[in-house]
Amino acid sequence: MTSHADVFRIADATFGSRLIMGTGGAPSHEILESALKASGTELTTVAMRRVAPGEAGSLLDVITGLGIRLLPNTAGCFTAREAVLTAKLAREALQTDWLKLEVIADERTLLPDPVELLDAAEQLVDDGFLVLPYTNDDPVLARRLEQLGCAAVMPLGSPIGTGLGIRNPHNIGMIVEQAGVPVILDAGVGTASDAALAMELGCDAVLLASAVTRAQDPTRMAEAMAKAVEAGRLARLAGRIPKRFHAEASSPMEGRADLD
Amino acid sequence: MTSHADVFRIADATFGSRLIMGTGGAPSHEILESALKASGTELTTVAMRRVAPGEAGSLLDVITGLGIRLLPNTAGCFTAREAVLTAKLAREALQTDWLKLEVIADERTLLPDPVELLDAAEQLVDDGFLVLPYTNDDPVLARRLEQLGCAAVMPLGSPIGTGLGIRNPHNIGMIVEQAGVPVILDAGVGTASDAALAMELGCDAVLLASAVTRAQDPTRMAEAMAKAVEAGRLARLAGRIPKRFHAEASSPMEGRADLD
Amino acid sequence: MTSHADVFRIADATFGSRLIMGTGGAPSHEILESALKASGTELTTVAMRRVAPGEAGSLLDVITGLGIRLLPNTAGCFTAREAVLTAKLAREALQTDWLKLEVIADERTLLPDPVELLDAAEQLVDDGFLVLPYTNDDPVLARRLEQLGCAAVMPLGSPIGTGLGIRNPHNIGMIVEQAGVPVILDAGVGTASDAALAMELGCDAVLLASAVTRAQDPTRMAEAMAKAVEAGRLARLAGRIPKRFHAEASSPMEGRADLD
Amino acid sequence: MTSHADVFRIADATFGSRLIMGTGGAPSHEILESALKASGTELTTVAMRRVAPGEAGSLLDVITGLGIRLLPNTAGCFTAREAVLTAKLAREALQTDWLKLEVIADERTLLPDPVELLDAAEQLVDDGFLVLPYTNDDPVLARRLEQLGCAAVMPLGSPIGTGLGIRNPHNIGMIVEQAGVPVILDAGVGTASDAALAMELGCDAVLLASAVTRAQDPTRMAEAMAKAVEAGRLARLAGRIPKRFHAEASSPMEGRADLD
Amino acid sequence: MNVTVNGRHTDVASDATLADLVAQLCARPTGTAVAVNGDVVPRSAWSRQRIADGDALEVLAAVQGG
Amino acid sequence: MNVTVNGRHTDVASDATLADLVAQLCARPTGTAVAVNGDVVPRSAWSRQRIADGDALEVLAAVQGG
Amino acid sequence: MNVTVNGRHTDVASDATLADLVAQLCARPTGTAVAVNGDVVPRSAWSRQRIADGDALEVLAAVQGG
Amino acid sequence: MNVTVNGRHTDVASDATLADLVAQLCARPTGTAVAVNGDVVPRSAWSRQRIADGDALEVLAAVQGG
Repeated sequence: MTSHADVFRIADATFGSRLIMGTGGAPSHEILESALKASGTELTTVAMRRVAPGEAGSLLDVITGLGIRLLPNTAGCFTAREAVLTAKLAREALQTDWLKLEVIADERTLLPDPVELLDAAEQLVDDGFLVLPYTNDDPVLARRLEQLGCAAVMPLGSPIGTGLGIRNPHNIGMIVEQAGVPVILDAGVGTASDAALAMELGCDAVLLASAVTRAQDPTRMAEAMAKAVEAGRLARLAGRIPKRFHAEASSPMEGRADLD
Repeated sequence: MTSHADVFRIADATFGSRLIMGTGGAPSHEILESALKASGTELTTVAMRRVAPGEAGSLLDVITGLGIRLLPNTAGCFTAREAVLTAKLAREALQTDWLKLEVIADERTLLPDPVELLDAAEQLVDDGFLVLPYTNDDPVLARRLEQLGCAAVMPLGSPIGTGLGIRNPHNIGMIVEQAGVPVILDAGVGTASDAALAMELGCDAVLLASAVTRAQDPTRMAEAMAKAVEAGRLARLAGRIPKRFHAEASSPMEGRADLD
Repeated sequence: MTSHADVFRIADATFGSRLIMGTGGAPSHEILESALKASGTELTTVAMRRVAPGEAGSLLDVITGLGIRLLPNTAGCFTAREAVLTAKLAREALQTDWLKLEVIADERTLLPDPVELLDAAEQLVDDGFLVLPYTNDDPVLARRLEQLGCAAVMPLGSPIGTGLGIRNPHNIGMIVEQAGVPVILDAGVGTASDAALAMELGCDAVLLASAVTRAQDPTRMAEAMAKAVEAGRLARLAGRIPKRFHAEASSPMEGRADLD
Repeated sequence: MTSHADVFRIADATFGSRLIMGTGGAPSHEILESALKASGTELTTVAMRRVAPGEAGSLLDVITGLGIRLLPNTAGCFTAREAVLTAKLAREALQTDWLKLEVIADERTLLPDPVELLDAAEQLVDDGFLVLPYTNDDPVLARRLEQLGCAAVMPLGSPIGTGLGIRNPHNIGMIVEQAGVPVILDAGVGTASDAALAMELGCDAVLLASAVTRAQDPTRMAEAMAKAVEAGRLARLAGRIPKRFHAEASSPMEGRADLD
Repeated sequence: MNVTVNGRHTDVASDATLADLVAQLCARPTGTAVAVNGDVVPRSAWSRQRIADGDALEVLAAVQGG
Repeated sequence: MNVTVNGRHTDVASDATLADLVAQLCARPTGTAVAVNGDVVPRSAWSRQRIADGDALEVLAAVQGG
Repeated sequence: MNVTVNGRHTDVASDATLADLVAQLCARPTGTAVAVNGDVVPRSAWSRQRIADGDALEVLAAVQGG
Repeated sequence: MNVTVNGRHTDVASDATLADLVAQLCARPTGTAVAVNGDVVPRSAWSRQRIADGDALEVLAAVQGG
């Protein structure tokens, strides 16, 4: 079937699913497990926090039990220094050099800080991390991150948790047009059509969490997102019809009976 | 699995698929057959035209071979009189009283003529047809069609063949809010996210043809549309997160290490 | 100055202003008078209601005092019969055969009922009224109203009082493209850019009330709308630059100094 | 009259007009002069290029003849170094320390380079320039520029010369919400409603060039933009009506006659 | 004599004309119109036309609207 | 005998039935319908019904559409 | 001996190692990492490394996020 | 004496000043600025400053832009 042959690559790793589902925001590990399963994701994010007895272990059990690859993030870091140290702790704790790099400017917008982000990305690439940076939708910043050696760029559709979808498809289109590494839409997805649109714009994958974990029925929404990402990818590959101002008949106008 | 229990009803008939794919615009019967199969549709439209030896038979063979129910249309009719006679011919030819009622005002917009449409709908309902009217996105006209006894209402997203998607989601939302019969988005879909959006707005199904048959790869686009409709339906049922102006973290802000 | 030569015609009447401001929703006659003056409108709507002593007189005093032409409406009528009788009462009361024809389908959407609207329009045109029908944004209904002899067509941008602006610019564009009488955008305008957009789409005028009368500062909003309508009209006449996907420099790239 | 009291301030300078019109793209000095006059602008941009005998002088004559303040830019600079030197040459040539700072990343998008832009802004502020930076629509970059001491921030609506208007009103809204210096929408405006929208979003002014100089009738478009900026500003101050999903009558439903 | 005026039952003198009624209802007749049993009566006829028992009258005027 | 079939003037045998005509036009009659002078004639009647001089006949079948 | 663990002042035995501390804090050490005074200490070194008076320790593990 | 002016190799008199050069290039010096080897030279210094062999000069003026 068309979609199966179409694997998604980050560096040397390949994935059958182009949906990356984060673990943030789930009301319980049970619901998270059910949603992760329904999403079909093969890569999921976790954050690093001070140990709270009992918790941590079971989360990793859920993820590894499902055979999903871990992608630790640096969520909540405001400086390159914090992000780099958090990344090293994550690598030590989880034995992976994959990293979702997040360096935010403030808690209200949770938008990335371009300067700290570039600084952290450079240090971490040099230190051998496989860096997947959460960035804004600026094509120039995306290009600089790629030039620093990031394995992908992950522009936002809209701020984290807003569910506003893709506010600026034109920028995402420009990023896709120029990118030499995978483009992963990260943050802002609110519903299935947002995820489909991201893929139609040419993104290679979609990363989301709240849209699923905070939905009224997370498992069903996870299933929706899985199908939406496949749908958008297939539509991109299938080559959509052009947009026209005027109508074009799908039934032939010739051969109509004379019935008046 | 969630989606399977969720059957789609028109009158007494039930369908597993909420995608209705028309046959118009396909470059060949072979491609049409492949696309219909990939779409998973269980209901498809045909037009009635003066016999062109050989053709007709094989088209019906394709459709019946796939076990798909026939929905003849009155495409190309400009008056109630033409539409009613065409409907009767279709019923006689195809032995079905199901009908996609189309009464257009002109060839440039292919938009429905409200007055002729209502007139034809009334006559055909009285004559025992199961009438599925192609209508514009006016909630008032949709309500009148329902009051006349139509088995569903099929508002357009945008004019036939334009691929402009849903130009007025607000109207579609109002139609869904008031409707007591199924709402089927008909016409205007250009790509997968359009179909998903239709379902997220609360439509019960999506009817499309050109978006698939005129795509560069019709079979792949048919598969895309099938998944998009399921995705949008699941998202509607799952209950999306609300839209917010400001961000909301998906990773906890508490428990962060002190690393500065 | 460009804008002054550009008069707006309805039938044989000419207007210097392309903003038609209705009187509905104003908190007081004083505020209404101030807003009407600031709007520069030369045509304003009133409704016909059972006499409430004192009130009526002073409203007409305000309007005639400003030298503004009266345009009675049939607001609140649900049938052609009600609308026609209301129109005749308005003609008798206000000694004008100008009429804003409004026949609504229900109180929740206040959307026009196409069937009753056409019926009323035909009767009133035959009875010598100058009919300005409030209609939805369906190009076909607009054409039928023009064919019946209406002096203009007045499609909505969005439902009355919603402030949602122009939900379907594509339809308004199609109406303008085909119309042989003035197109007046009526209902839905929420702010100045909505009014400007209407004119850029090719509308001949804009009719609004709530957007001004219910604004926090009605007089200032009236002034805003006056300028917005002029701005949109001038922009339409001036011929905007085409939209481009990629950038185009406004400063020359040649002749730059070699400073690196 | 409301609008006149409402002066626009940059540092200690005040302006009666909130439209800043650049000189780029005009087909001739005559047309430029006519358009500048019609725009009512009190501040205009120029670029610095290698002398081409005759030209330069007359351009300055046009601008100073109209009593418009000069705002030299660093258009075409790709590095902080180029921009700083160009700024110093502009200051020497035009005897002003006002500067529109532009540091672009590439010729295809003409988007600002965040890193070089911040570097140049810091150097120029330290050197006593009044810096007005052309930036993207990232609220974080805008905040950093303000923190460096820029006298205003000038986010783009869309890339220079595209005429795509404001692609991301949400970002512009966030920038306005947080800004302690004037926010001037710079680049992307295509037509009058774009300029009005910018002001409605809370921008303090609009800077544009191509939208006027490359319009079919630059003078008329300049007039359109002048009115659009005033309209949008007034609408912002007047307090628009809220958006509603359902309709709200502007004519009273009470007191209707019983005519059926 | 019992009539209905703008939906309200009203008692009017047996020889009352439309002009009398309108005068009662509003200071100035300008800008008002009258329908009797669903038919418009031109102002010119108000002083002549007597009100009949059981008449349904609608007296309308312009108000803010639209 | 001159008739119009799908808009074309055609000569048919004087004793021709609808069944004969349809057989001429298409290999299989399934999926076709016939209107004579604007009225639908059910398939069951084709073999009985003779074509009359000057008849306007429409013979339709399903094609790709909608 | 007074140290700071995850921001809290804690008293630990004078000969305590990182391994001892982590064992106290969580059932299983898997998925945890430790920083002492801002430097990461690999798990392999935990059993050797003694905690010093006044050390600031951060012990982190994976939680739901992103 | 060979110098580069606005990217072009140019021959100037050995005792030429910046003032001389600018005068050659444009009717009026107003609105122009000069950089020699990457440093801005204020107009006040033009008449004093002699051009040296091999100098790279940029002479700029305002044009339509932005």
